[in-house]
Amino acid sequence: MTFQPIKFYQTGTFTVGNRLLPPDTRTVQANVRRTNSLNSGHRACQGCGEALGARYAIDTAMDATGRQLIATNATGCLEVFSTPYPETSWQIPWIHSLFGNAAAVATGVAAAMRVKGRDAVRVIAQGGDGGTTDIGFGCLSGMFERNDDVLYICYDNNAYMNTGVQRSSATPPGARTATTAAVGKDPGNVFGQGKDVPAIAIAHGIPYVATATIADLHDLEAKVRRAMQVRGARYLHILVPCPLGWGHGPELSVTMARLAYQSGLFPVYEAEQGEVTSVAKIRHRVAVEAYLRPQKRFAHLFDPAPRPDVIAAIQAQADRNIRRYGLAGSES
Amino acid sequence: MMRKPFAITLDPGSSLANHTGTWRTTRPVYVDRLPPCNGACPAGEDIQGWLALAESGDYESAWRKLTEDNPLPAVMGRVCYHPCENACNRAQLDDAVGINSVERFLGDEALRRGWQFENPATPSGARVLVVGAGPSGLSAAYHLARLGHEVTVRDAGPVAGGMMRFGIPKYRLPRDVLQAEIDRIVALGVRLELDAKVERLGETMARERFDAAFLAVGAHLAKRAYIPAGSSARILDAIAVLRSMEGEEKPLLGRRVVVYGGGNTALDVARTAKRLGATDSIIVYRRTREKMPAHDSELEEALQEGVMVKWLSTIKHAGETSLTVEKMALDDKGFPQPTGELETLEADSLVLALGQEVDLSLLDGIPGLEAKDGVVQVGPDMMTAHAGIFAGGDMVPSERTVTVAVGHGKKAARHIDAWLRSTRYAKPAAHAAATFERLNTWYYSDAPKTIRPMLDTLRRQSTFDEVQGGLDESNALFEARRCLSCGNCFECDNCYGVCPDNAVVKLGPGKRFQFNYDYCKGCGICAQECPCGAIELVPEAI
Amino acid sequence: MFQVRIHGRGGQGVVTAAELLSIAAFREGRHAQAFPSFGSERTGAPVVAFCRLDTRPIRLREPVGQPDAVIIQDPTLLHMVDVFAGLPRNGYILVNTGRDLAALGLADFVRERQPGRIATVPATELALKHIGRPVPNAALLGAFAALTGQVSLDSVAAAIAETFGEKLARANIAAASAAYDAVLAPRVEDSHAEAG
Amino acid sequence: MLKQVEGSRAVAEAVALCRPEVICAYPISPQTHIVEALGERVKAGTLAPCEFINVESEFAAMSVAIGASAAGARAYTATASQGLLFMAEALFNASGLGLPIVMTVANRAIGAPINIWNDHTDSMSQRDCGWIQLFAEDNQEALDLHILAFRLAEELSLPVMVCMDGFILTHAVERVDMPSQAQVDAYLPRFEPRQVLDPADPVSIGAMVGPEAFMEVRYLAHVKQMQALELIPAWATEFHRTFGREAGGLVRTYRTADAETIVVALGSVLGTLKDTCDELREMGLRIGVVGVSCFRPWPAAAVAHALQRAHHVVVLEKSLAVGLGGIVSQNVRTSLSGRSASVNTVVAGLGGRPITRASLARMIVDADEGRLDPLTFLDLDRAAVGRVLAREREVRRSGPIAERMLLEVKR
Repeated sequence: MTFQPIKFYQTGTFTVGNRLLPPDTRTVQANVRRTNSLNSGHRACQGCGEALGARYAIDTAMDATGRQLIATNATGCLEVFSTPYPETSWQIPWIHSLFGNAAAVATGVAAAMRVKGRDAVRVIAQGGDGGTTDIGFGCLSGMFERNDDVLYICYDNNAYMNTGVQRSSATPPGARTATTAAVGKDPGNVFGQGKDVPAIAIAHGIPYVATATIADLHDLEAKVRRAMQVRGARYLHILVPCPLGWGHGPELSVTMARLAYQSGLFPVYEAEQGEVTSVAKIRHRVAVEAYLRPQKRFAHLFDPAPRPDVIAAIQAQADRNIRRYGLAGSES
Repeated sequence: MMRKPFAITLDPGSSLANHTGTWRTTRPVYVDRLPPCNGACPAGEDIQGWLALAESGDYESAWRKLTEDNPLPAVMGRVCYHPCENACNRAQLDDAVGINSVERFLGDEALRRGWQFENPATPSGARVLVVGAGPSGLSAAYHLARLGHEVTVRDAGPVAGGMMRFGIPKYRLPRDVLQAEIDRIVALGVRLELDAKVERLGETMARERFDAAFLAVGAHLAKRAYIPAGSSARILDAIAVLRSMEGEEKPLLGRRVVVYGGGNTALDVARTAKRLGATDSIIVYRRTREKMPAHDSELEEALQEGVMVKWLSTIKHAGETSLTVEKMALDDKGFPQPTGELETLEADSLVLALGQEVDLSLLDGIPGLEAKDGVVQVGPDMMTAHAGIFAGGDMVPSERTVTVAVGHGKKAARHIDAWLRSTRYAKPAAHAAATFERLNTWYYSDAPKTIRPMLDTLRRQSTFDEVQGGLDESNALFEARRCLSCGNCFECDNCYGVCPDNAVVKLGPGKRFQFNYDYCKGCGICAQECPCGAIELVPEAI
Repeated sequence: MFQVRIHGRGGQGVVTAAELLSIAAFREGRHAQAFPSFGSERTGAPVVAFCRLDTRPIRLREPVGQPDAVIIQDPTLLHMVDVFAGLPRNGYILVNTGRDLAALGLADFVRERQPGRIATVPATELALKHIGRPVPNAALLGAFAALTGQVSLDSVAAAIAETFGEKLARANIAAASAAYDAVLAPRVEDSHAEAG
Repeated sequence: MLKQVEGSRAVAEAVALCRPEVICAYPISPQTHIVEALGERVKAGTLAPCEFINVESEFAAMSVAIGASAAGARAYTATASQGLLFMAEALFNASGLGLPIVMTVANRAIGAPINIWNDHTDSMSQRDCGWIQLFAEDNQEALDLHILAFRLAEELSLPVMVCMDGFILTHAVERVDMPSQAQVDAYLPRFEPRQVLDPADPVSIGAMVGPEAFMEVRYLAHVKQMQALELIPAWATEFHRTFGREAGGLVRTYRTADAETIVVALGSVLGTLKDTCDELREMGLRIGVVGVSCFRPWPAAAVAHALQRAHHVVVLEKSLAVGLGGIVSQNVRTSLSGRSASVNTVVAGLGGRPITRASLARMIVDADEGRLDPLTFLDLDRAAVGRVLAREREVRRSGPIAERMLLEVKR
């Protein structure tokens, strides 16, 4: 088959694969020889967004480092479903220590590699939003502040899923969890709370901070690659929908992540040395309702007593993101 | 080897032992669906198939794929009214894929590069007579030849092409293009005999030992309508006018030409008249624009070129320099009814374009053949009531377009081939339709259609140069890549990428994928994120 | 075993004084144990440090309750803290002051004790003169060597030398020597007087 | 080489001789001087290669050590008191994962009320966290135990805590004999981890283990720690050969051969006890002292053997199991089960209260004459607590006892 350089290949832009693109511009996930860092047989729920996000990120990191990679893992779904004795799904050297110390353990591993002169070996710390934005936040901030040579990846599914969907400081306003009903007058999470950890990471002035979702693989892989080109503390915040905790069909995990981005509720951007350097413009913007409706955790906003006021407040948040990060004006 | 502590330290990837497929309640399966373009093509082209090949820039393979169904892509790329584009799902996204223009590009590319058809399979020894060298006959001849049969094409006319030559003006279909595609069919070993009218079919077949015949003589007899006319009134018929355009003597139509009728032929004549120098070229049609059988694109082009139309009008009387026209009104059933309101229209000549009839004379004396409403009756296998004699094109009941005719030729050829081998050709069952709702259009870039260049109006009014230009290589490629591949896997790797359990196996280029049901938990993300709707979820039998 | 208790205020180098003394004794081949009255005292607060000297290894870890000598780095403590607690009649007393003990209101206290076991020295003045900062500890150790003879001035100087940087060491040693002489001088006169 | 040096600096120098590759530093009194001194050595380049990491908490300190150790580096840190409690979760993790980390605990009380002075409440609170716990009697032993600890930890793949009394030892300047680098290198082999994070041979460390295997994992942890009971005496002997002095061992006895009353204790108070013992023997009392240098694993047999002839056993503790009494006492009793000897618990020196010869002598005489309460608080201000309790009885009211206690003590 005669091959020629591509000016336009419509599915190459957004699908996982792009058979007509030059091999070096294809995604790792499209490759038959991809490493499957998180192997089949793990015990994640059907349609688990975190399982997807973890494989996307770690496969890319393995590819970028020639498999010279060690990962530390906070307690949480990812750890529990990937390594129940007697089986592990990980293909890389991996350690789980505690809920709140993944960043610090990674610092230790990185220090060991440095002291042994094994600079080729790179270290990733990973955890869910609970282990990152709540209980592990001290260690995370410490690792940032020392600028240790660690990439920390937060797989954000907006709540403590491993323990049965309790509120975390990453739970969005209006979202219902097992513990949000207790606070505030509405069943959903109260407004004006929570932590913007990517912004806090940027405030540390670390070399690289980025957000991504499992809905745009090309973007996610590019960010992991960029992160692995940089030395020092790096932070990648990936939105990974959870069918169980969000109450959507297992088939919708990728779609929900995409709607979060399309609605502007989850801004996708990159920052280097404390400055936002690039944003993913929204392609085909949607109203937040399109994102909220399919999720049972937001059902109380629609039924039995519709809450246009709350939905408007959430929309206002999306609009603020779009203004703040300049997400409007899509290129396709 | 390290002395691993019991239970807390584990070997890599050992979870493969855990077959999570047992969790599954629904299972994903790969399906193929019938894309609307293919479904709508009268010639039965695998449009999506050849577009896919064109997408990768492999134009020769694309052309070969195309010509498996249609030997006349350069012609079709010009004269087809492309129902495929009207059906294209992309129209609901931005604009339909410019299938017709890509087809024309491939056809022209083939002519430019001199690509030839592969020579026929092993000769079958069977002899088939094709009567009529129009689109239907040529198509049948082509397919029969490729099936290994010895084909003779006989046509009454001096040149091959039938209506493609005598019905379609050259500004729509340049003759060199037509001729080149005919020559390529002949080069397959088809015997073409011109100025050879078949008078008595039965005898001819018996005498020359033809095992089967395919009749495609078309419809060349102009329908007449009684119009009271003065002796000096100049009244011509459209077919004659268009045919004479192919000869030395150009028809004399005068400065003010009136064409009576509403079909494509009427438009062809009116536009031809313009080009021959008529100041006024007026079409008189008894109904409204909505009811006009001619294709709107043709009408548009005609109007651009200054052709005028009198809607809801009939001609009551034709004089030497003028016509009497009566205004009509549509009744509640939508039929035009006379109003008695008359007006006069200046005209040097009146051309009647009221449709054509078939010359059935060659069927005389063939037992069993029946003609109804002036056309030959055939079965679903295109065979007439007389075994071994098949018919197609304008002479059988159907829409009279080149594309339909080509389709008839292919269909007939398949049945003739089966009949000769005394079997029956069974059409493979069609897949379910690939509807727009099944697509996940997020994954397709926004890319509006490429518009083909048009000749400037001035030259369109004065010359017979081709009106519509073609696409160049780059924008033909662009256009091909706008195809959504509705309903059929095009190996975008989405399913392979989005499976949280690595339960999709990639089989390599052209081989697509398969599911590993040992690990597939049946979450359905693959189906949800498949851009073209080629994955279906079916409940597991429990 | 010879036990010393040093009273002073945070910032006056009380703990360092005890350490220096222990190092001086160590250099003379003896066992020594110096330790502060542990705490988080800030500058200015009363501080106590201890030092034990012995020819055998020292196992005892209790604070010094019955000192053989007390060093008072700051006379303002005299009437604040019971600096003489547990001090036997024949115990040594060294006070950092330029005035005589009567002036400090210790006339009666002194009367009951052996004159040869009590000394005053203007350690802070000497420190300011030689070091430029009011840290009397080195000077007091010089005086202590003269008063008790538990360690030699050379050992004190050596301890100072190994603890401080060269320049600072030289200044402290100068202060220590000056204090040593200041304490020794009047004794010599006394002895002449007796002789005479 | 003989030196007159502060205990913290002596320990720092000994640790440096053990060539740690990663050191986690977080300040807390009275441990701070140790990591400071190590920091100076890293800065000066006399300790290299070594990563000195200023962490943000004790929890992080232990976590960084866990990561470093799991990646095959020799890891060290030091802490005390609240710091030890703040890393408690990580302590269990380090031992559970079998990571040979060595840590100095400069023993200090636990608040509230906050108190920076010495007692053993901190390390006693972690006695069951799976770490080996060694207690130092003086600074010489403190530094020797660290050398031994690294070897022990790496041989068993278990973490080791070296406990030394805060301030009393850490801040005491006294004579120590500092071994040479050559001696330490000869005694302490290169670290060869039992398990290591290495891309060349990937493993998953720290799996989730369910009911089907958890018991077995814990049982094996116990068996592994118990192995130290054989190794420690053997290595104490070898240590003696290499360095020419006693160090480590399980228990140390002093004049116990004919002793009727034996005082059992841990750490620096043993010195004072021995002096007291000598005094009382001059008065004709048959007193002995047993020092427990290895508290975890508990050397049951060795303790039983050391106490076999005693009529009265006094366990002198710098910690209190509130609601029970003695912690060490409970361990001693398990060693003496089925024996007639009385076991008294004497809680002493809490929060830095000086333990004096005089008080000890009085207490021991009482014990020798069988007059000692089963649970005695040495030098307790009975008047003060009496007043508080009396008032408590009058007005039932909750609130900070500590504050009112201070008032009472002042009056």
